[in-house]
Amino acid sequence: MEGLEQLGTYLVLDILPSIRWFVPEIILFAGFTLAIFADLTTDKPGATRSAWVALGSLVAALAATIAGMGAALPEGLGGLSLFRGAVVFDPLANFFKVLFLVATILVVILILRSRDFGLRKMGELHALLLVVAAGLCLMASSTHLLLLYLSLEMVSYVSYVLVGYVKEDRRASEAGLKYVLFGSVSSGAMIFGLSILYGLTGEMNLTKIGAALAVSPGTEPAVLVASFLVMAGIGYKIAAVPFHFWCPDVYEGAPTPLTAFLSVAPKAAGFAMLARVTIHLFGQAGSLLAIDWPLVMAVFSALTMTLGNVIAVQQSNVKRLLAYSSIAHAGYLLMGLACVDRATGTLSERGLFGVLFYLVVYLFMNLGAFAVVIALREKVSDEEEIDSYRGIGPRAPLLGVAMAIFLFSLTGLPPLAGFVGKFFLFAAVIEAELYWLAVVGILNSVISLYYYARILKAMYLERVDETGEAPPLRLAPSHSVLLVVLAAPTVLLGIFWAPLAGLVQRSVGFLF
Amino acid sequence: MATNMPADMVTSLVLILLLPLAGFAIQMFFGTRLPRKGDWLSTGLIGISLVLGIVMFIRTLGVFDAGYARQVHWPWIDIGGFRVGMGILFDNLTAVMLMVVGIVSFLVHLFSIGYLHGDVRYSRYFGYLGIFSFSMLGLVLCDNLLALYVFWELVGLSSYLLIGHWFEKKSASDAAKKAFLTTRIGDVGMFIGIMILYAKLGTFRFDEIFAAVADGEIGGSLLTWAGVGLFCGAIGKSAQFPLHVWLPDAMEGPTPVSALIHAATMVAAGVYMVGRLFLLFTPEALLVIAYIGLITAVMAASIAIVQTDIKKALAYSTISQLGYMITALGVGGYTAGLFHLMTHAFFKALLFLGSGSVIHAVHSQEMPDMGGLRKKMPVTFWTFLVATLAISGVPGLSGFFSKDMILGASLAFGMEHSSHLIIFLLLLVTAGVTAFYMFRVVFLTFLGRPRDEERYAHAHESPAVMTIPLTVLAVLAVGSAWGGWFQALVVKPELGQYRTAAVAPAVPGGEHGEAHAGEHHEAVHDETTIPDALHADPEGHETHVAGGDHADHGAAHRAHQIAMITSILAAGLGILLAWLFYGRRLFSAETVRRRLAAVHLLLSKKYYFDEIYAVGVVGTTLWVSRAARAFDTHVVDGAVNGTAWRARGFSWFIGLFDNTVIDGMVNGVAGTVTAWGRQFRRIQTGKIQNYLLGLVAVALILAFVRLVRGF
Amino acid sequence: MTGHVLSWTTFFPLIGMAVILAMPRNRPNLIKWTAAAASAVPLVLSVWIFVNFDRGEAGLQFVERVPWIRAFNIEYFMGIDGLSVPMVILTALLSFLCMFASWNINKMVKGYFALFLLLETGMMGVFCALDFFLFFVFWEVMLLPMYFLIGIWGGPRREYAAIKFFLYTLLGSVLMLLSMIALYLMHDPHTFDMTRLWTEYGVYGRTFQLIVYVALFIGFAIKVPVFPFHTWLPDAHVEAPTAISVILAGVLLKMGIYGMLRISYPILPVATVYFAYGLAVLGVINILYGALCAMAQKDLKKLVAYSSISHMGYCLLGMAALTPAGMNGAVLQMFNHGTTTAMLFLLVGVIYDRAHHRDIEGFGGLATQMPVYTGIVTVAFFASLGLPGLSGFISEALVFLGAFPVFQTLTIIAVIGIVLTAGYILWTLQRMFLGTLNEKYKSLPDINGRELFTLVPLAIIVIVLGVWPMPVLDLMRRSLGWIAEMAQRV
Amino acid sequence: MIPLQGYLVIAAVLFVLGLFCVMTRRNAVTILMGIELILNSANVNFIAFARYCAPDIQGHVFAIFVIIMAAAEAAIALAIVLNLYKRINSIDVDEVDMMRG
Repeated sequence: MEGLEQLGTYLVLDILPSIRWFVPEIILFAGFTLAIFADLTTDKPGATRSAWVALGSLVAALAATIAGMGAALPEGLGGLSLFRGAVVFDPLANFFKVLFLVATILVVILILRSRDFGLRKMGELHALLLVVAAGLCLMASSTHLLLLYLSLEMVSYVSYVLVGYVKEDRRASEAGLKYVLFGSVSSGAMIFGLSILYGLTGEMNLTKIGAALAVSPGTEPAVLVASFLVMAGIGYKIAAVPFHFWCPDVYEGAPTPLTAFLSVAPKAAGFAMLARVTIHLFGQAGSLLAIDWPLVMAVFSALTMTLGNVIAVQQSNVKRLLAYSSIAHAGYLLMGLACVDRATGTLSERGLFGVLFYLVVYLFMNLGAFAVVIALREKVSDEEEIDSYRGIGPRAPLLGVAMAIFLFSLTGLPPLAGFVGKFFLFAAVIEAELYWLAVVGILNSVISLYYYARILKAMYLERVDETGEAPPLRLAPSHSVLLVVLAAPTVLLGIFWAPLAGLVQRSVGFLF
Repeated sequence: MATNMPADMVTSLVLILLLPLAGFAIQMFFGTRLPRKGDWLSTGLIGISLVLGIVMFIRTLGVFDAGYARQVHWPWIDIGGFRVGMGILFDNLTAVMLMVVGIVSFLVHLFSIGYLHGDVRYSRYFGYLGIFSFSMLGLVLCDNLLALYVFWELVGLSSYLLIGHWFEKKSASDAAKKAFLTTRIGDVGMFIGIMILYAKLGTFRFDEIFAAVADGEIGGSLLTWAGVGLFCGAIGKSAQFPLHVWLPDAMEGPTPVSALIHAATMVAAGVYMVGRLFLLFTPEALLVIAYIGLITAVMAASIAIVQTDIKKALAYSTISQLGYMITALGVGGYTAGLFHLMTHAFFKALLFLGSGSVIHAVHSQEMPDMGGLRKKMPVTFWTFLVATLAISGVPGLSGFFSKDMILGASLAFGMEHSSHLIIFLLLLVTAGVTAFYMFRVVFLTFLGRPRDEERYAHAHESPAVMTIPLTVLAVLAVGSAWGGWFQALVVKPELGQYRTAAVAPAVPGGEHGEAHAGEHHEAVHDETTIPDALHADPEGHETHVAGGDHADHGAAHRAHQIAMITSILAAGLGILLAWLFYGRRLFSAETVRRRLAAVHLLLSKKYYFDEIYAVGVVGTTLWVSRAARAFDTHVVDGAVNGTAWRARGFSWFIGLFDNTVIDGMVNGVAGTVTAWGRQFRRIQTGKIQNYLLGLVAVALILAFVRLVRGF
Repeated sequence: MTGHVLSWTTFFPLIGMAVILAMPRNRPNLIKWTAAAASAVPLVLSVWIFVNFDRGEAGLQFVERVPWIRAFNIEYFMGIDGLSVPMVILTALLSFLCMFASWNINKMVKGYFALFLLLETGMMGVFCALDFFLFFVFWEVMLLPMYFLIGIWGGPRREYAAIKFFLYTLLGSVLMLLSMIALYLMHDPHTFDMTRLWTEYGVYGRTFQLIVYVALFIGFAIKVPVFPFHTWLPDAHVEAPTAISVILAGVLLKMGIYGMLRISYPILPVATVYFAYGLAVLGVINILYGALCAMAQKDLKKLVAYSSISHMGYCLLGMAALTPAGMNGAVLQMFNHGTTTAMLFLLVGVIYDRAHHRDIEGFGGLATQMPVYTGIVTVAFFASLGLPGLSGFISEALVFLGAFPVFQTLTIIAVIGIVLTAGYILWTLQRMFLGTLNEKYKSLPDINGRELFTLVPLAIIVIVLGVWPMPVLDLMRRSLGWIAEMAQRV
Repeated sequence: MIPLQGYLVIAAVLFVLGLFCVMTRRNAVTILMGIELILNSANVNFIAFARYCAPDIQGHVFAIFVIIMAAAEAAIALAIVLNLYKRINSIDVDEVDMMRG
């Protein structure tokens, strides 16, 4: 295994040798084309052929990634820097790829069952989803300024189209417009930031930039402005406060399965990119503390959490409520990234561990909650108001119990997975001595209970008719399976999470 | 005192104690199913325990030793740092008290069979009598403070149950509640006293406490506070001033109950306690006891004069006589006080049962409805007359001996400390007043012309089951004091018996020059206000105390003579006045009442104690509790929205807070969160321009703060 | 079986829950009997524990230790000592009796009993857990079922009461979460194992101890409840169904104090001694404030709720004294209050089932109509009043005698509390039971067999412990002595 | 020749103008133009840095990519605006506030 040069713990490979490590993304792109062909070959409305192609390629990519994780790297090497330092192949990237692929698979299944899309041609939808998946994988692994921008834009542009996919729905197109405009401005700001970084160091690779910055004193103000602008781009993706304004309207307007997808996968990718930037760009000891990174991140986190929770309390529309709830969870995740290890001055290992762990747990419980919303849209009514959920609990026991598990896990109650995730985040915050942030965090958890419990109150506590029991709701078997598939890990990971902890530790350990 | 009680004595004493309890248990569960509803069972059980009591009493008479005492002690609670035992202490005083409680309780059981015939809760009544006897006997037998407190409260419980026997009447249930709560206030003081002693000495047992006092481990103001604390219990239970208000209301209970509890036994518990813990009280404490007793005696006697209800009159006379006993103990007349307790128990029980038989016959408690019943109810009349003679202190009867001893003790005390001579004088006056109001009752009920023809017509003598107890009590009222056996057996204890530490207590100023080797109470204090005459005992024939001081003997004897003469004079004067007013009607009570209208009103209104307490104590407590509830719901919780309670104008205290100022701490917090939510929600206007504006604005603010603070 | 007696006691109800969930919905009686059986087993096991518990041993017994998450050395560490045995027995007994008290639940029967068994597992777990993480998980597991049990089967304002209960307790427990993590991180090989937290208490600085103590205290104080945090209790009690308020008052209130004795006292000795006086003051406030509020209540259940606040005040006072008598008095008071209040709430349930209202003024003269019921009520009332001969008195006396040497004036003020308690209890007794019977209740049936079955065992315990308290005191005295001694290490 | 700072100033001015245009204009298409301005300001920056500070042509490549992406973005944005126009036959951004709160 020869490489061009050794960049930190990464071995830089030339273009051709890198292809071998780039298989998952290639499969996805192939899948994209296949899906379009599949769709062209049938004109039956509602045909699911393209869906199966999409699923096939996603599973193949997943298999490839897992195989890649197994491949033994030469000792001493943290990872490989492919295509001369553009993209990186390391346990962290692989972890996120697995996360994105699983999320996309689940969303495709959700789309199969949902009534949101009516009987229009679905081919493009599945194809675009594959492109987004590929884009997400790139976001997680790019360490080159250009790749950062390209992967972000790939995901964003496709998402704009997906949000506005249902052309007839006025709210969808309105959401699409808002998403486009807000997204473009943010990414524009990001590029401007990247240009400054490039200007300061003349390098495009994050690690090289980091090394150059450490050497050149007096660049702090410029770096600060640059990082703010980059933060604009990433902040928009993870919907952190002041960049969250698009989030509620887009989540409400977009078709529910896509809202679910947006609330999980791109947000995780945003965190992957943020982690990637902080690790590589500010890898050197003390560089984070120089720009007072913990305070900045902590303020962002506190703002995002509090705003998300406080407005969510006021919501009566379930999708908007889950939108603000996802903003709040972005706040909790930011807590992890605010933790800087006092000794080494770099991002604290426990913080990153907490973020990764929480993202996995968040994937299951959030998708679960959206799955219940979708199932209810099937059975009850298009109405998305909480009051329309009145008395559902007793009528659909599996649905009610699943929703209870997801919502209480989102609140962070043991013995569910949400608690363990929050536990790790709080442990990191306390270890990093950001006590005030920890207190803000727990108060937010308490506030969050109020609006999650409101949904359950509507489902269980409020009785629609005092007379007899309303007719029980029969769920479609695939919905039940899907709910169990999502609920099981939420509970299991709350009780026995050693394997997941091991996986996350392996994907984080090599950095520290 | 090691546990040196022989086995047979232990079994009989435990039997005496548990039989009434067994009666209670059986009555409670199976009472109604027993033939005659189980009255024979309860009476039988208390009878057996009385017989055993008599046997024990004869045993102590046989031994005839003032210092005779047997004790047995078992461990009860042992948790390392805290050890408590239960035990029985049997000495002469206990023997006498067993006799008193046994006899009166048994006779009341008998009397109740007749009096409560056909009552709706007949068996439960006898059950309650059972648990009362058990608690009273327990109180008398126990050997430590904690057990004393336990039985103390159980006696309170039984009096609550018995007073509230006819709970359909609101006045009865009110009286029961009032009795329990008033005595409970006294019990608070008592428990504080127990806590002080336990905290200092680490034990509850009487003998160990006396030993500690003797060794000087505890003294001065702390011991005084403990003494006063314990005495609070007595104030509550023995209806002394200021906690006496419950006893007159307790007359709501059936008359046999009044006889048993509110005349003979329970109210005497306070006196018994002061007697049992006599060595504990420092001179200052004794002084407090004396004056509380005095005030009670005088006040109660004055009220008794104007009472029209026969039971209320007897109730106030009981309070007055209790005041007598407490004063006696206060001035150091240990034997005198307890002797009066015994004699009073008999003749006061007789008076109550007598009044019960009258009420049973006339079906009214108001004396104006009675009159001239002598011919209709001869036995009741003669027994009632005997009791009245006894209580008035007519020579020869039991009352005379005990009351005379008290007057003698108070006179001796008065002669020693001239400033306290007033005690003797007031007691003397009270003796006269007692004679006056007792004979007033006799004249109004039994002599003179019947005032209510219809009631008089069908008045009849009570059945045998009621008259037998009367006659027995009459005999006791007359003869119980003869032979001076009591004075010989029940003698004032001396600290010396309990001193364990070999060395004399490290008391500044050392032994008093002229005092004999005999240890004196006040040896423990240096600057006592009362020189050591305290121990002088008017009876003069301190046969047993080692080395009584002969010099004072003469003074005590002289005081005794004067007291006897003056008491006979006072009694005679009282009887004469009563005869003049109500016998020969030479002076008309009516004119006196009109001329002294103000005084009469004051007395008939019982010095307005009830009204003061109703407004003062009860009123303020209820107001504070309503304020606490309002505070809880509105300020701490804010559950009720503002308008509701302002509209009701609940109370000025809450009215001060406008609900916009305080929305309740708890719901206020929840309120602020939702308020924020409404504000933040408005910035999400849905317009793209505002979003971008928001983005840039917040970004700029953060950047600006960061730049200014950062570099 | 006997090897893992604690695990069986804790998790058998969970098995029962699973069985009930599998049952058909239309067989309520079958469900009820299975639930009763599922809660009978822990009762039998707890009696077995009571018999086999070594009174002489102050340390932990029946210990079960299995690594749960090795990476963060979190262990499944269960064990009990003198402090937890009475609580385990109380939980098992009350849960078993409450099964029968909820016999006339007719709505969503399966859900009710499943949640109830889950609640029992949560409670039992709290008293047996010795790993702080495990303790916290069990602590929170209790919240879920309680929310639904109050929320679905409660009275008219059940939603408000349920969410208020949940928010309060959650606020307390998240503060506990922070303290738990802070303690976890302070130790070199990070650990949750309480025994190591006890022994290596030297690791914490003074200010650290004070801050963590306050955070933990707020968490536990909300559960006790202590004065400013108590406003959830009356609402939760009034709206909860009978069986649930019995469990709420009988067991859940004790967890606050159990938590402080198990965690705050041994781990943070400097802070414990520092705040002892403050705790005593709060205890006295609880006593008087609870009694005063109770006196002004119109609703019988609210009155009993406030009386619970008053009674828990005694525990606080006893605990703050740190003397053997005080500590033993506090824990005995927890047990006695558990049995007495359980009786009171069951009795309120009995009268509510018949008259369908709980307004004290609305009744009158019930003694003539329902003599047996009145008898049991009198026993329960006088036990909570602290009448000697019943269990209430022993624990109150121990608390006072234990606290007096340490806080003279406070104890004297507290003793006044017994008069206030007597006041409101006798007043209620008079308004409801004495006086003339109003015609509306001419036909009220007296107490029936099932209700008697739930009440008589408790009455027997109250009377027996009043006369001979050693069986329970013997259990706890060595462990409490050990905790008191640990709490006073410098 | 023009010093580097000149270009940077122009880029910064372009950036601010773009931002200002986006925030104030009500017409969706005009906002898109504003976005183009922002992107082009970044381009100016890249080219300037590539010319003055960087040894290689990475900066220029980046600029080209930005131009391409700008075109793609314009296409998508205009498609969405067109679709919206069909719905509410107006492209006034302020009317697009059905979803709020």
